Amino acid sequence: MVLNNKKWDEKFWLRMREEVLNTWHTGKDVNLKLGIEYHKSLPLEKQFDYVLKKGEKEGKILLQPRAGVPILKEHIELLKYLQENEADLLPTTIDSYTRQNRYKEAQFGLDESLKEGKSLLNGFPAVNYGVRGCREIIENVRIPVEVRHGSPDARLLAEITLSAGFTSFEGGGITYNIPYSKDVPLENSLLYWQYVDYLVGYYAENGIIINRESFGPLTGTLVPPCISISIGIIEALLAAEQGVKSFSVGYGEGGNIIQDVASLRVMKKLTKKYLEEFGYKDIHLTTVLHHWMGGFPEDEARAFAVITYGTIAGFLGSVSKIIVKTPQEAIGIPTKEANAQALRNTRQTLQMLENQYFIDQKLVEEEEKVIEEEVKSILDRVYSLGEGDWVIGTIRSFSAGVLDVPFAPSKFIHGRVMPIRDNNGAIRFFDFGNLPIPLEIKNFHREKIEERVKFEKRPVSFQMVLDDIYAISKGRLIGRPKVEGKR
Amino acid sequence: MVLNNKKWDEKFWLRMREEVLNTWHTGKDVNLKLGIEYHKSLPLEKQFDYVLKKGEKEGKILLQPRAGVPILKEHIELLKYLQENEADLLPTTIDSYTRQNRYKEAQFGLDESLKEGKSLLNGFPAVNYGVRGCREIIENVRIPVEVRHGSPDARLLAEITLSAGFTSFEGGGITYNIPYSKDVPLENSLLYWQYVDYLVGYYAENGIIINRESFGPLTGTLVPPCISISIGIIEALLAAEQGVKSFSVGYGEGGNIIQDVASLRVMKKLTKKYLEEFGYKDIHLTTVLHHWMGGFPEDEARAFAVITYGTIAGFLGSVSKIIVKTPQEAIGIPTKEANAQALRNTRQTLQMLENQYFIDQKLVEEEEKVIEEEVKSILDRVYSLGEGDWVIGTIRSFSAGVLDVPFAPSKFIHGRVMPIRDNNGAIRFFDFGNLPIPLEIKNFHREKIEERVKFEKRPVSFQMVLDDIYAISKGRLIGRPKVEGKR
Amino acid sequence: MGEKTIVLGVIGSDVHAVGLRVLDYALRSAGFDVVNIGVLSSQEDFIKAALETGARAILVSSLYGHAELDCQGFKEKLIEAGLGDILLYIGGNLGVGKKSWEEVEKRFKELGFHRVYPPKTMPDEVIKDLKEDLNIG
Amino acid sequence: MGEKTIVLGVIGSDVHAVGLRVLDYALRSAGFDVVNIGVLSSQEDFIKAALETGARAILVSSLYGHAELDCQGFKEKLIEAGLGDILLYIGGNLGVGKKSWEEVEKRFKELGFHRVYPPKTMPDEVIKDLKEDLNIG
Ligand code: B12
Ligand code: B12
Repeated sequence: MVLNNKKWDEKFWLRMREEVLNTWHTGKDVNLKLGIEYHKSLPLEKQFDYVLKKGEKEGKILLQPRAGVPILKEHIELLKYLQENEADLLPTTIDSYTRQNRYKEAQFGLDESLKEGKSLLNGFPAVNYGVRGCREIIENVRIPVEVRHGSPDARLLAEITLSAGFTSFEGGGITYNIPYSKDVPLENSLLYWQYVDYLVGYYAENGIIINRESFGPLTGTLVPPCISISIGIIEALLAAEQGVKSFSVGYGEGGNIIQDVASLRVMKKLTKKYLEEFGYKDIHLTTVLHHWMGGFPEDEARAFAVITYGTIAGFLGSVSKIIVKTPQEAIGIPTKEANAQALRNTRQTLQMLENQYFIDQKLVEEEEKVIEEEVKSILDRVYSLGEGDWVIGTIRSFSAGVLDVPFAPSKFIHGRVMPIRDNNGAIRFFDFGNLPIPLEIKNFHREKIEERVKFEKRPVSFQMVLDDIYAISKGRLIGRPKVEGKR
Repeated sequence: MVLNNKKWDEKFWLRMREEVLNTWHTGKDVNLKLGIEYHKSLPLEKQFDYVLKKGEKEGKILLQPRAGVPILKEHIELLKYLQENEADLLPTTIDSYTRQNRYKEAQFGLDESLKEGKSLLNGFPAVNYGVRGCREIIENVRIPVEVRHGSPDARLLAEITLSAGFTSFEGGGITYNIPYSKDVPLENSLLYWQYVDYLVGYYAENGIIINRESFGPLTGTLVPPCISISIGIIEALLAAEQGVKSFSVGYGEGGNIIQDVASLRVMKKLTKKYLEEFGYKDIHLTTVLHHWMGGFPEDEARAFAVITYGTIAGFLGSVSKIIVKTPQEAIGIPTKEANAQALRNTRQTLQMLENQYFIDQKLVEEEEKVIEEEVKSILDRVYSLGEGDWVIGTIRSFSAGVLDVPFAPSKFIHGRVMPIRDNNGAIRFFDFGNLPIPLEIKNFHREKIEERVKFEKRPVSFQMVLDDIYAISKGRLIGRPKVEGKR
Repeated sequence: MGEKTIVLGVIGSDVHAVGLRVLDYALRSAGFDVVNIGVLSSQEDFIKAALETGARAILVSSLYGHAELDCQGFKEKLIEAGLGDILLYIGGNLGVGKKSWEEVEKRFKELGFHRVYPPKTMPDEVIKDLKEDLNIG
Repeated sequence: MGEKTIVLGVIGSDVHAVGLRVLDYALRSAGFDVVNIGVLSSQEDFIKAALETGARAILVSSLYGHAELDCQGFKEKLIEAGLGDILLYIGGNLGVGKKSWEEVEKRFKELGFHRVYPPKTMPDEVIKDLKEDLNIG
């Protein structure tokens, strides 16, 4: 079979499906028909896409935490607690062994956790629990639940959780590979995710709308907007081709409010445009802001500032939902209380901002223009490299550096782009790698960086990038050099 | 002697001074000459006005907490802790008995506090400690300290604390009377505060610049901007006449960011204008934002949101300093840790906002115009009622309702103005009382309120005002009615 | 005066006027005859008002942290004035700083208050309690 | 290879790459010969790299919370491979959730690590320790 951007043949899918369901014993219990029936029995309030639409109608930005613990009972308690504390949408974050399909290690971690009565896994091992265990989650909460993970190959995870009644599934062949793997070729992950999208499409054909979400933040660390937006659009196109009908594009807060708002707007506008242009006209498209995804301050009071601060961009960018960080981000997996604190903090901020659209439209539009041109020029090249096929274009683009992600562990990318903040904290390119950015815009980046160079009286260097990586965790947006004699 | 806005005669002052120093035994130890000498020996870093200027030069917004406990040693520990936790300027908040000149009760509270080893007073009883005790504070910290209180009659307090080396003194004949007293006539408080201003002027003549600050927030509860700005300007003029050379006008956050930024700008611009117009050209003028001064949410996570949110207006309004609230505001006098948390939260926010002036100038300017006209029209009337004398004008204006403060306890005001939030959360007038607001602007307020009436489908009423009073403490800016069936 | 007369005020050197305003409005709306003596009221002010109006309850508000000091001996004075049986509530921010609520409540019950309310009490609550304690429908 | 060779990597199924990048840069700048085996490295990967390069220290990074599981038996394997004496550091976010640091440190010392670093350790610190432990000027 050739890997390309064509809707799969059902037979091909069914054959692969057999294999997939056999990779772990819980696969046997997956039954598509029963799964679909179960979904049909779900009240509207438990359906992700319905709640997203309701939020849009009411002009309410929905809040979703991250949360997942290995012991089922505790996981359910956790989710119930969060739904009583301002969560509109629930997550189930999957542990890292499961993400890498290491179900045996996940089982060991789960057994040890049960034995020691404490969490030794960093998430919920859904595959090990199988359909029955997972469904207990859905049964015990009253709002929708999404699977959040980071797996290049989530085929079995998707089969099990969707059959169990989860109504949203995060990830994509790019966004859950490049930041989450070292040596999984894109050819593989794209194929695996076509499988997942096809599965979601299959549900859709049977009247069940499952939301699919792309993981916008990538490495969470100074990712220039054009990169995550371009990749989000590609994943939307790929999903749509396999029959997905509800799709969310995501964006990790950068920190400069103008740039973030501009990015959110461009992301929505262009994703819509590309979807329509390529013939996918019935997709329900939504947008997501992730609170700052890079290194957090350890101090909770400072972390709260980072959280509230991030909420502003989400509000001004009119996203559909915000995925909240917690005051314990720098420390470790948050307690349920910390998670609830973050939700309440975010809700308070949003409700104080009600109706306040005070951002300078002109400044936003200027930035929008830049980002829009960048994205278009990247996507044009991807499309032409793929000779009209987005899947092929994606693979060729990453190997040519036309698509690239800073700080990513994957060895299948160039890894040459290097971001840096300008003097207002916006994320610019210190090194463009092979990204096809128009010369004029390259010069714009250089000028912006030059302002900072002049202000800080030091040349651009990797040290400056390092300072930016640490900056927020040390109390500021821009990694300013230490000044002698100043505290 | 007739009370008017004329610089006092030294002899008159000296005569009154004798009386004042005799109201409590610690008054005897005040020695002007020694006080001035002590100030001369202070390093620049301990001088309030110097640090304010340094902040302006560096473009750094200074942070100041509120803090005061009855036991000297603990108070010093507290201040030292705060100066290590992002405070640029220190406070000494005075207890409420001292504020009302009830030194005997303060002494009882102090003695009981010492006996029981816990704070039974809500602040530091500076008068009871006298010059020597107060100076220990100055000796033990390395940054400037301001006296913060709420006394209609702070003459003795000023004599003692300034002589001890405090370099800033908050209050004014209006702002420390109307919200802080029930039956002190303005005639008295204005006279008492002329005394304090004259004293500060006396120091100035001897080369010692002491900062004076007006208490902008008044009752802290939905105070329309034109009211606090008008009063701040009057207090600046009165202080300047008595020889004050460094003056800060303050403003309590209202909650609508556009309106707050506009207010801060108008406050600075008009205070400068009036000072110059009336011949006070050598005043160093600075501005202050107080984080939201009304009822806070009890939940600390929500309170943090209110704090961070307020910082934005201070930043965008380019104030000289922010007086921070704490996450324990709704609960009680904050622990030192809570105070430090608030400082770190505020610093983090400011440093993330560095260089980001993203507010819509046009929207701000529109709001500025409204506020400016309101203030001018109020002050015009005050001036004409006073027949060219600001002190007389102030007294007559309050008794005519030309000046008024919502929710204030004083019986010497009309107390008829009633604020209400519009549909964007800006504070408007539901009842103008006797304020001389031009008709056109009155209509503007009414239109704005009408938008809310339409949106909420309920008439304007005191219930709506009540909802606004509670709103922030219950999680939002605007007091929306409860909707049946909604959580 | 009648069955539904209550005295309301803020005790001591406390000037917090907003809560008082809110309570006044809510109690009146609920049909009580409110004698609002305002902020900065002494123990004597409360007693005088209660005697003059034949009130059935005294509602003391204190926000600023000195409630404990301000209420010392209040009950004794009430008894002296023949008001030993009058219903006595207190609410606001009763301690200085963050204390356990149990501790605070206990302290003020010892001082003779029948009911003690934590910060952020909504008027509905006290109205319900008043009606119950005063046997009003 | 020489005196200053150290092996650096992220253990287990952990993909956190940013800290590694920073450490790599800082250690190189400080004169070390860094053998960076990247993220998602197994115990065997570390041992192989150390054997091949004659490294004097192994720096294990783990952010994602599974460090304890991933490091079980590591010391034993090192001893088996004749690397019983190699200097062994670990750093990152070592527990799942908020735990007392003392507890975490103790646990990893039991697992055979010579030094254990809390989150947000700055590279300077580990460079200083390395120089000290390896007796490098
Ligand atoms: C960016 C980030 C991500 C990115 C990583 C992108 C990438 N490929 O690199 C993404 C979004 C992909 C991600 C994914 C996940 N993450 Co993550 N992530 C972070 C985050 C926000 C910042 C990490 C970072 O880059 N810091 C900046 C660098 C410079 O600092 P550093 O990594 O801490 O390293 C420094 C020091 O720690 C030290 N150091 C590190 N190692 C060593 C070793 C030695 C020997 C020494 C001396 C020093 C040392 O030196 C470094 C330089 O100063 C942290 C939280 C935080 N710190 O704020 C969470 C965090 C590490 N992630 C966490 C988790 C759980 C995950 C996930 C499992 C997802 C989830 N449950 O939500 C997945 C894991 C996927 C996997 N298989 O590994 C948890 C770990 C929990 C725990 N230990 O209890 C954290 C703490 C967040 C949290 N509070 O829940 N993450
Ligand atoms: C607004 C405000 C002010 C304004 C008051 C303006 C005015 N004249 O009214 C100003 C700025 C002037 C002010 C001054 C001071 N304040 Co003040 N203030 C507040 C604040 C922010 C809101 C109070 C308010 O209006 N709430 C809204 C109303 C509707 O609610 P409420 O007052 O709580 O009342 C409700 C309930 O408590 C209850 N209730 C109240 N009384 C009673 C009585 C009964 C019987 C019942 C049943 C119910 C009940 O019902 C009311 C309606 O729902 C509070 C903190 C907070 N709550 O967020 C601090 C607070 C009350 N203030 C405090 C202090 C210490 C002061 C000062 C001493 C200054 C200082 N140290 O900084 C001075 C005191 C001056 C004086 N002599 O009294 C402290 C008290 C500390 C403590 N108890 O431990 C608080 C808690 C702030 C803090 N955390 O430090 N303050």
